[in-house]
Amino acid sequence: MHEKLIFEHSRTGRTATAQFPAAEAADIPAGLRRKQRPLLPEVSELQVVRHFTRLSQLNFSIDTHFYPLGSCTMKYNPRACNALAMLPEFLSRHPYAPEATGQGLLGCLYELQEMLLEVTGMQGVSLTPMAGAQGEFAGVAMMRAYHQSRGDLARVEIIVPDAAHGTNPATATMCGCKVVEIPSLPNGDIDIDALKRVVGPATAGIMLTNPSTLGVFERRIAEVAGIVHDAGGLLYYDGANLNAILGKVRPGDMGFDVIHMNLHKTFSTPHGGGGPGSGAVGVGKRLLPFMPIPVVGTQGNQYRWLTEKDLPQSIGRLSGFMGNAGVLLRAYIYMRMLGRPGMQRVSEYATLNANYLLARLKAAGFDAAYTDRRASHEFIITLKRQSRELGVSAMDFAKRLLDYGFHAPTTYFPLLVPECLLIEPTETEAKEELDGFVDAMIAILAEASSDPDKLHSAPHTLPVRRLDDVRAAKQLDLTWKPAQA
Amino acid sequence: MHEKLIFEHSRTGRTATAQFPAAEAADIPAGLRRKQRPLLPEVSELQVVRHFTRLSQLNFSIDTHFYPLGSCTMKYNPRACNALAMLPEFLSRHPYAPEATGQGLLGCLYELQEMLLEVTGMQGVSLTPMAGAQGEFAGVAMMRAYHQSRGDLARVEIIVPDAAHGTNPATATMCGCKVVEIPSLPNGDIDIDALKRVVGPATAGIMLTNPSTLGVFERRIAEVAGIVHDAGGLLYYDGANLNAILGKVRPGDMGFDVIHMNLHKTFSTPHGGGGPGSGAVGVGKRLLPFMPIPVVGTQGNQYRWLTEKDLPQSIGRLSGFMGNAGVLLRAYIYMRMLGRPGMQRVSEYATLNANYLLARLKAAGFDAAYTDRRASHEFIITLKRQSRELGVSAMDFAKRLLDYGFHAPTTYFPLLVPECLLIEPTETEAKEELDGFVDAMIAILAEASSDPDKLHSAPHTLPVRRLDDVRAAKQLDLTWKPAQA
Amino acid sequence: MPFIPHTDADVRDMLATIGVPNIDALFDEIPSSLRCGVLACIPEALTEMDVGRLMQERAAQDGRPLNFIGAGAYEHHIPAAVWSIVSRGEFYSAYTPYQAEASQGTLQLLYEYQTMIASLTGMQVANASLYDGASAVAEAALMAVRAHRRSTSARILMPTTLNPVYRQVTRAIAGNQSLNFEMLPYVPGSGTIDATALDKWKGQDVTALVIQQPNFFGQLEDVDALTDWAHANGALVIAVVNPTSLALLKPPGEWGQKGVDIVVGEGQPLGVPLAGGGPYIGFMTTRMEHVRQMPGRIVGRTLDLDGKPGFTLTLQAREQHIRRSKATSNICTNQGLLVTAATIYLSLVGPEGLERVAAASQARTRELVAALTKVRGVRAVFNGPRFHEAVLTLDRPVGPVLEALAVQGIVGGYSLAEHYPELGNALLVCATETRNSNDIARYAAALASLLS
Amino acid sequence: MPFIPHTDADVRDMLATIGVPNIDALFDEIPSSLRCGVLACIPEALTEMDVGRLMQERAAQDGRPLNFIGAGAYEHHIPAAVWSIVSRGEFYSAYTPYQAEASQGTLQLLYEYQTMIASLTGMQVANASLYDGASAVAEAALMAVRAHRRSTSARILMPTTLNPVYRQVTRAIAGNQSLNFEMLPYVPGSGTIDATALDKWKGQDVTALVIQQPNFFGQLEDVDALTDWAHANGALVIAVVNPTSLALLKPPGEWGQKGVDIVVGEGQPLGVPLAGGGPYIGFMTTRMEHVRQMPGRIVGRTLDLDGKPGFTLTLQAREQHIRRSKATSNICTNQGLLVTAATIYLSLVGPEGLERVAAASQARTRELVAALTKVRGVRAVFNGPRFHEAVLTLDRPVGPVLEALAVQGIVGGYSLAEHYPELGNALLVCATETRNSNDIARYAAALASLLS
Ligand SMILES: Cc1ncc(COP(=O)(O)O)c(C=O)c1O
Ligand SMILES: Cc1ncc(COP(=O)(O)O)c(C=O)c1O
Repeated sequence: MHEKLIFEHSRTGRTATAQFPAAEAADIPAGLRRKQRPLLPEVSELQVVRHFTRLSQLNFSIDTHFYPLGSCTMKYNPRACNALAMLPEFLSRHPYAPEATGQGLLGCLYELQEMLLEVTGMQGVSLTPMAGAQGEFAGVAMMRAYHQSRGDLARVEIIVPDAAHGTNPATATMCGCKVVEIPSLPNGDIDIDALKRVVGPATAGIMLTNPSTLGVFERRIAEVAGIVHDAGGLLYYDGANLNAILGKVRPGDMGFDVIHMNLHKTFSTPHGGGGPGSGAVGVGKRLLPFMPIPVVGTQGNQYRWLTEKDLPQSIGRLSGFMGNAGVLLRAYIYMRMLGRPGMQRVSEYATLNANYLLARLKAAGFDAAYTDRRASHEFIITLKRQSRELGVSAMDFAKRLLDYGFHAPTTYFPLLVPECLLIEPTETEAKEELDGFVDAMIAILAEASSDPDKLHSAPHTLPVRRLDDVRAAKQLDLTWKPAQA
Repeated sequence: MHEKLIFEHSRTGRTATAQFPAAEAADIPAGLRRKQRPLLPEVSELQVVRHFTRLSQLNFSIDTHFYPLGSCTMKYNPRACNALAMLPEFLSRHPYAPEATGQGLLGCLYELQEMLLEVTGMQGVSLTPMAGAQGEFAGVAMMRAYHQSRGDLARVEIIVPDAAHGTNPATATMCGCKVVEIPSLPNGDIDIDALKRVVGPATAGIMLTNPSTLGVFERRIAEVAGIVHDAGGLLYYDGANLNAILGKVRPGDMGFDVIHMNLHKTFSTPHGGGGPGSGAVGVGKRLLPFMPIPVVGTQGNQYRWLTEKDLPQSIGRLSGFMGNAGVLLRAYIYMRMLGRPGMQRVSEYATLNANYLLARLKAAGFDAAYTDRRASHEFIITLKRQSRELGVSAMDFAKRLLDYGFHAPTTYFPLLVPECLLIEPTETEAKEELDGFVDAMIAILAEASSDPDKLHSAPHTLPVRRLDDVRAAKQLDLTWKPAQA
Repeated sequence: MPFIPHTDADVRDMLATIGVPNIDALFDEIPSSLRCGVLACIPEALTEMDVGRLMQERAAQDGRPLNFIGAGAYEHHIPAAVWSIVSRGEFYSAYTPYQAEASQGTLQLLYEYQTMIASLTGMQVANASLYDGASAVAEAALMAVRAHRRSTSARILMPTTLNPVYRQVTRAIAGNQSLNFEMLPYVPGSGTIDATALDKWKGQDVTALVIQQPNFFGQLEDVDALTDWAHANGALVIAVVNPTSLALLKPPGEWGQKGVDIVVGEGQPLGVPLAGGGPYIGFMTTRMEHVRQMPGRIVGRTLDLDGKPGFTLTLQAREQHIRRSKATSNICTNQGLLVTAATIYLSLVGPEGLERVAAASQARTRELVAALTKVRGVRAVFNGPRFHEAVLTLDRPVGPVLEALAVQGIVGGYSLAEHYPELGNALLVCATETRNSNDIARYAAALASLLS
Repeated sequence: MPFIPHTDADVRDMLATIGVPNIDALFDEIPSSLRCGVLACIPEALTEMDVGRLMQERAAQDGRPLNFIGAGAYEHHIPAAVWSIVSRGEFYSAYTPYQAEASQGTLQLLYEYQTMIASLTGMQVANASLYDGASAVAEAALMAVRAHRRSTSARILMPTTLNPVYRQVTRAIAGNQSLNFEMLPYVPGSGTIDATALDKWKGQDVTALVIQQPNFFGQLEDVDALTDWAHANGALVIAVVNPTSLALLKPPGEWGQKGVDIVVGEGQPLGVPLAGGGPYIGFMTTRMEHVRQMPGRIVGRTLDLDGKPGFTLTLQAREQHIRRSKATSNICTNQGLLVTAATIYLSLVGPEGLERVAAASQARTRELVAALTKVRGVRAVFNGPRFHEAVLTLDRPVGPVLEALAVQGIVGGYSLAEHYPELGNALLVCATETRNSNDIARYAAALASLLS
């Protein structure tokens, strides 16, 4: 199926008049007026509906396909969360409307803060960051603010394991810090000796993901915490993998000073083709004064926003209003439906699914990157051997999986494992779905021997064959231009 | 794409527990209790969402494809109609809740009655019939009741042109009447002489569609009306084709005594994969006392339901409550968005599209069934010649059109035109879409010469190839049965 | 122009291709004497925004009172997933799957629905829907007359415990074909069919007996004995059932020795909102031997040219578009979209969920009856087992009490004054799983203060 | 289990395959000293039905007051088609289109969005979104520092007519990288940038000048002169714009002689509901020469193996997952779903519709100002052209008046007391096309009675 560009459906003078008000005179000085209309399509309402409905059908999504994209927690997004977060009263609320008219919404957010405190074991939560990366930013900025508030101005180094997600080092830079990378051991744990070598008076802190992005739990986490704290640094927890440990172990209890959570992962708000997300941050005692604002507080029996007046040392505001409120509502609703035992079940079944899938793939002849380790909620397969022996890459496997009706796992991340697939099935997938995925992997492995070209040229059954990324970057075509008449 | 049956996703003990209350004791005597659970799938919420989302993608629909199904008026269904008819207050209203709590809804329905009166030129409207066929039933039943109320008990014959939709004769039978069929002339008009021959003291009435299902306007309608009325019969208007004449000519003005309207056609409520519909009926003075109940009336400044007490001669109730209220709301909203000039535009552009498409197809070498006639909002192409010369049928064309991304027109109806396609583009399709359809027809005609098997075995690109209808009827498989263990 | 895509240039080109000077010329076959003028009573067009405000205002007028009526339409929880999928354009804006290959989504779903509803009722085959529960009873009566070859009386026994509106609708629809409807009284104490009254028809030609379970009063009938009586007497049995109740109650296919012959009912409780009375779903199931007498669409599984399974409309020779005046019914458009909702609903709740919904509804009604009958002047009318509805009487006329409750935002029940005057100030009340203890307490308190 | 499909049999089989006795064994690498107990503060699970009631109650608490605030978030009509398509699972539940071939729907839509937003702002290229308008200004400041190779001062001139929260956010985000923000005052009479104040930086190294049009007060700046001043002074220009206004106002790409260098803004007015503050859309466009300095995802059109056109993420070497600590930004997840809404919105209204929305909004605000300034004690503060926002002053403190209005269901405006104390009892009000004359009259009447 091919769908034209919406501009190709456009005809001069075509309008969807039910959708805008009658003509009215505008009062703009000539010099400030627009002369030429923008390049927006002139199409009918049916054309819009048909075009975007057809486009939507070109996507893989959780609602249509198994989507084991590692580090992204592509679990079922309950429809109730969307429906209830879109109740008209919530949708029509202006963020600056008086707090008295928003007690319902504020109450939900306050309770969400409380629940996140409980699952993380932290002392304070701010919901305002708009995605994981902004949560990271808030976290590192708070660490800096902490050191600066103590006059400890030399602490500008952020230690980051080599397996870390790209946002970690990028965030450190955005906060004006220097990134110090440390390696991982062959068993997936942090190289403690290397850590010891790099900590010191310049250490602002360390950013860790635990379970790490290698899909294994950092067993010596207490030791790591001790080393960093002893050196005067702080511990940052990248909460992208919270799904693995929900209700089992809490970052606060592991010694972390600050954490961001991807509510769009663990708490199942939509991924929306790229977003929105929410990167709520939790902090320990030391960072409480620095939380980004606004935060929901109480006064008497009313909820209200805490602002710079309440938190004068805050790192400030990160968004125009108060972050992605609608996403927060969805997370709140999800958590209320899971409830106490439901929290634990998330990590239990996510871990069960991952370990089962790993066991089956190993039995089928695939190589785990970390053989003797438990998988967390995700795990890594390396196709290094197949690549060497059969000349097929992890990318070839990924593309061929699409033909079998499965979204590909994350490829080529973490960067330190060659030809890797990072596979995260999540707890909401049924055993049969996992078995089907294993069957596909086995079939593709057979094809890799018998007919490797089938892999190289995959996918074969999608709207387009493999796309030329090099051409895309060299012959930049980033906007459509009308044909010259 | 193939999607398993939902039962094949089922596993004993699997549940979607967010969706039902906690266990509670039921109090049922043993003899009245169910022993074995019904065969409902045991699946997760994600499996349900994924299954039905995937199923939906296997459909052609207005929202995804041009759908020129003749006699069905597959026009754009504005999304606002759905959204606003589903406001929570409307959805949660119990039909027996006191009228005082339903003035908003009743007001809409009352105004809808008024608007339908205006566009039909009738004297009274009842909204209660739940589809066109039930509207027909109401109409014929009223005609019978009228004759009976006058003691004119011999009038049991309903005259129906041979081109009539199957529901017309079927309805007459359901009303206990006898069907008398009259032929059409080669130019598509009714055979007036034949009509004169059959009318008489047994004539209850005639059921007409105008423009007829042959896609042409019955020009001698006034004469037809005169003949039937003079014979003591009544005139029934099948309003399926109201889209053709909206705001141009009114059935009441043409002399009809009763009309049903398919609100799901002319007034664009959804077709829903087969329904729901709404077959509101309008009546002239003579049939006013017989309207099916309930009807919305006023009392002071309140709206209320008129029932048997108000209309003691009513043919009675046709539904458990008051018909398809939600469909009626959608029609109301649509009519309010069209407004006065919008009504006329419907018929103008529907007719323009049909005549344009007809002109282009004729130019491309296709045969119109009624060559020298204007198309109404639809028209008939006959492939009799191609069938004889090339051995391809109208069905082959229809199936091959699916491969080109167009839903097929209505095939083999009306029954009297051999190898026919009844084509109704509707006013909401753009010229390019019509041109694309013509291009496909031309391409298929070329294939019919060069490669007729391509047509015989079409479709080729859909989830299934051509299905064996004979097998379906002979080896009945109407419900899924679990494999015997 | 709202919803019309034509540009001026399009119109010019199209008119030129047709060879007419303007659009009006396309209407030249309509005698000019018949052409109508402006439709003065149609208001000016509103934008979507304005019609949106209008509808919001209308909706606000009606509000969302707390509802305690059932009487044939039941307020159950509808999972959010149901209508978010039902509203997908591919379901919403498709039509009857005449082109099977382009409609496999709808067709497979209907096949799944037929399987579920057949199993729920304990029968072998189901159709793809009728209009609603009431009209389905009429269709069942007509079908029984066709199916029962040995009966010539066209006599249908209808108990007064059958929903009175269903009785009216059945008369209005099937009455035109000279069916004879005879009434069967109920026992005042139990509110169930008076079995002794059946003696009157013993040995006579009766075409069919209709049994509603739970009956209109919410009471449970002795369906086994009634079914066996009918069969022994050579009559068919038409069961009218609430689909939710079938999670707990014996399915009609197992009533008596042989099970019933035709089952119909209102499918609304399965994921369809109350919506002021419709659109709902009429369902119908039967034994395989009667399948050719069924009205309505039926979907079958078959194979394609490659031998792959697929779905198609089948047994169309029963239908009006083929058989015309000899069709089993005139039904064409049915309630497809609502069937989509019901199928998704049943898949979400599954067998366990439906059971729990049914049990919770029964329990809530028990609680409601207990709370309301504590109010002075209120008492329960019938003994014996019931499902999730009950008849109460008040010590004064029901109408004004219901109106006073409505002012307080409570829809307190359905007055039986019109259809059952012999019951006095009777009121049919219902609570499903959606009513909680607070709701019930609120109703009881309001009623107590009104009756005090 | 809610959302978890595992049956007991599944769990047994899976544990056997893994070779562990129970699920808990899978957590054996977590030191037992770290394992936590029950999460006592998490309430028990609610069913969807119960959480539904809870949320309805919360929503009812908040109601739907009549809104007259803009201040960065605008209440426009959102066609019903927008969110019915946005909520489709294929858009809602997909993620960043890493596998281009399986994400052509999202990718083509983003390419269409980039085209629309670039054209609307008069620039050459756009990214696929940033978080919101405020953070987009911060990203623009950082980008300007990277893009302006000849400037070493990292000095950004920010007018006080720029949204004060945008200024705060920009400091909070970009401040960590040692940017210097210097303030530019406004002229008290016109509420626009004081051009004479620019003399202070004449000839100095200024990296960029930020200009908001319409500015925070709703007033129109002299963008041509300001842009030309900046360029003449060797500075880049960052425009902050309201996308609706661009249907009427000269696009930043045409400001002054050369057009601006970077454009950012809040995309919320394009089909995104107010929703209590988010999620919204940060948009950014620039000239082609700066494309490699842009933060965020960018989609490009390319060819597949068969030479067929298709879409893919491109220029990824700018991004964190490739460039890590040297990336243009740390942004990863963006506001994709909202961009979907904006693209559908812009397609529905088209160029003519957007113009009408803008003109109607301006007219309604004109009407609002006229009506409110008729109230004794209310006057407009600034002269000169404005778009759809205006600053008024009252004869008494604004806070209590707003609270009193809220009690009557009116959200009367945004108090400027905190950010612009020099304006006295000042209030920023706004009316879009969604406010009609009745609404305005209702507000004016309420205000009149409060101030009387
Ligand atoms: C480990 C890890 N850290 C951080 C992030 C960044 O989160 P976000 O994409 O919400 O900014 C991600 C998400 O992709 C992640 O997987
Ligand atoms: C001419 C004509 N009459 C009657 C009908 C019956 O209408 P419905 O399908 O709503 O019962 C139709 C619809 O298919 C029709 O096309």
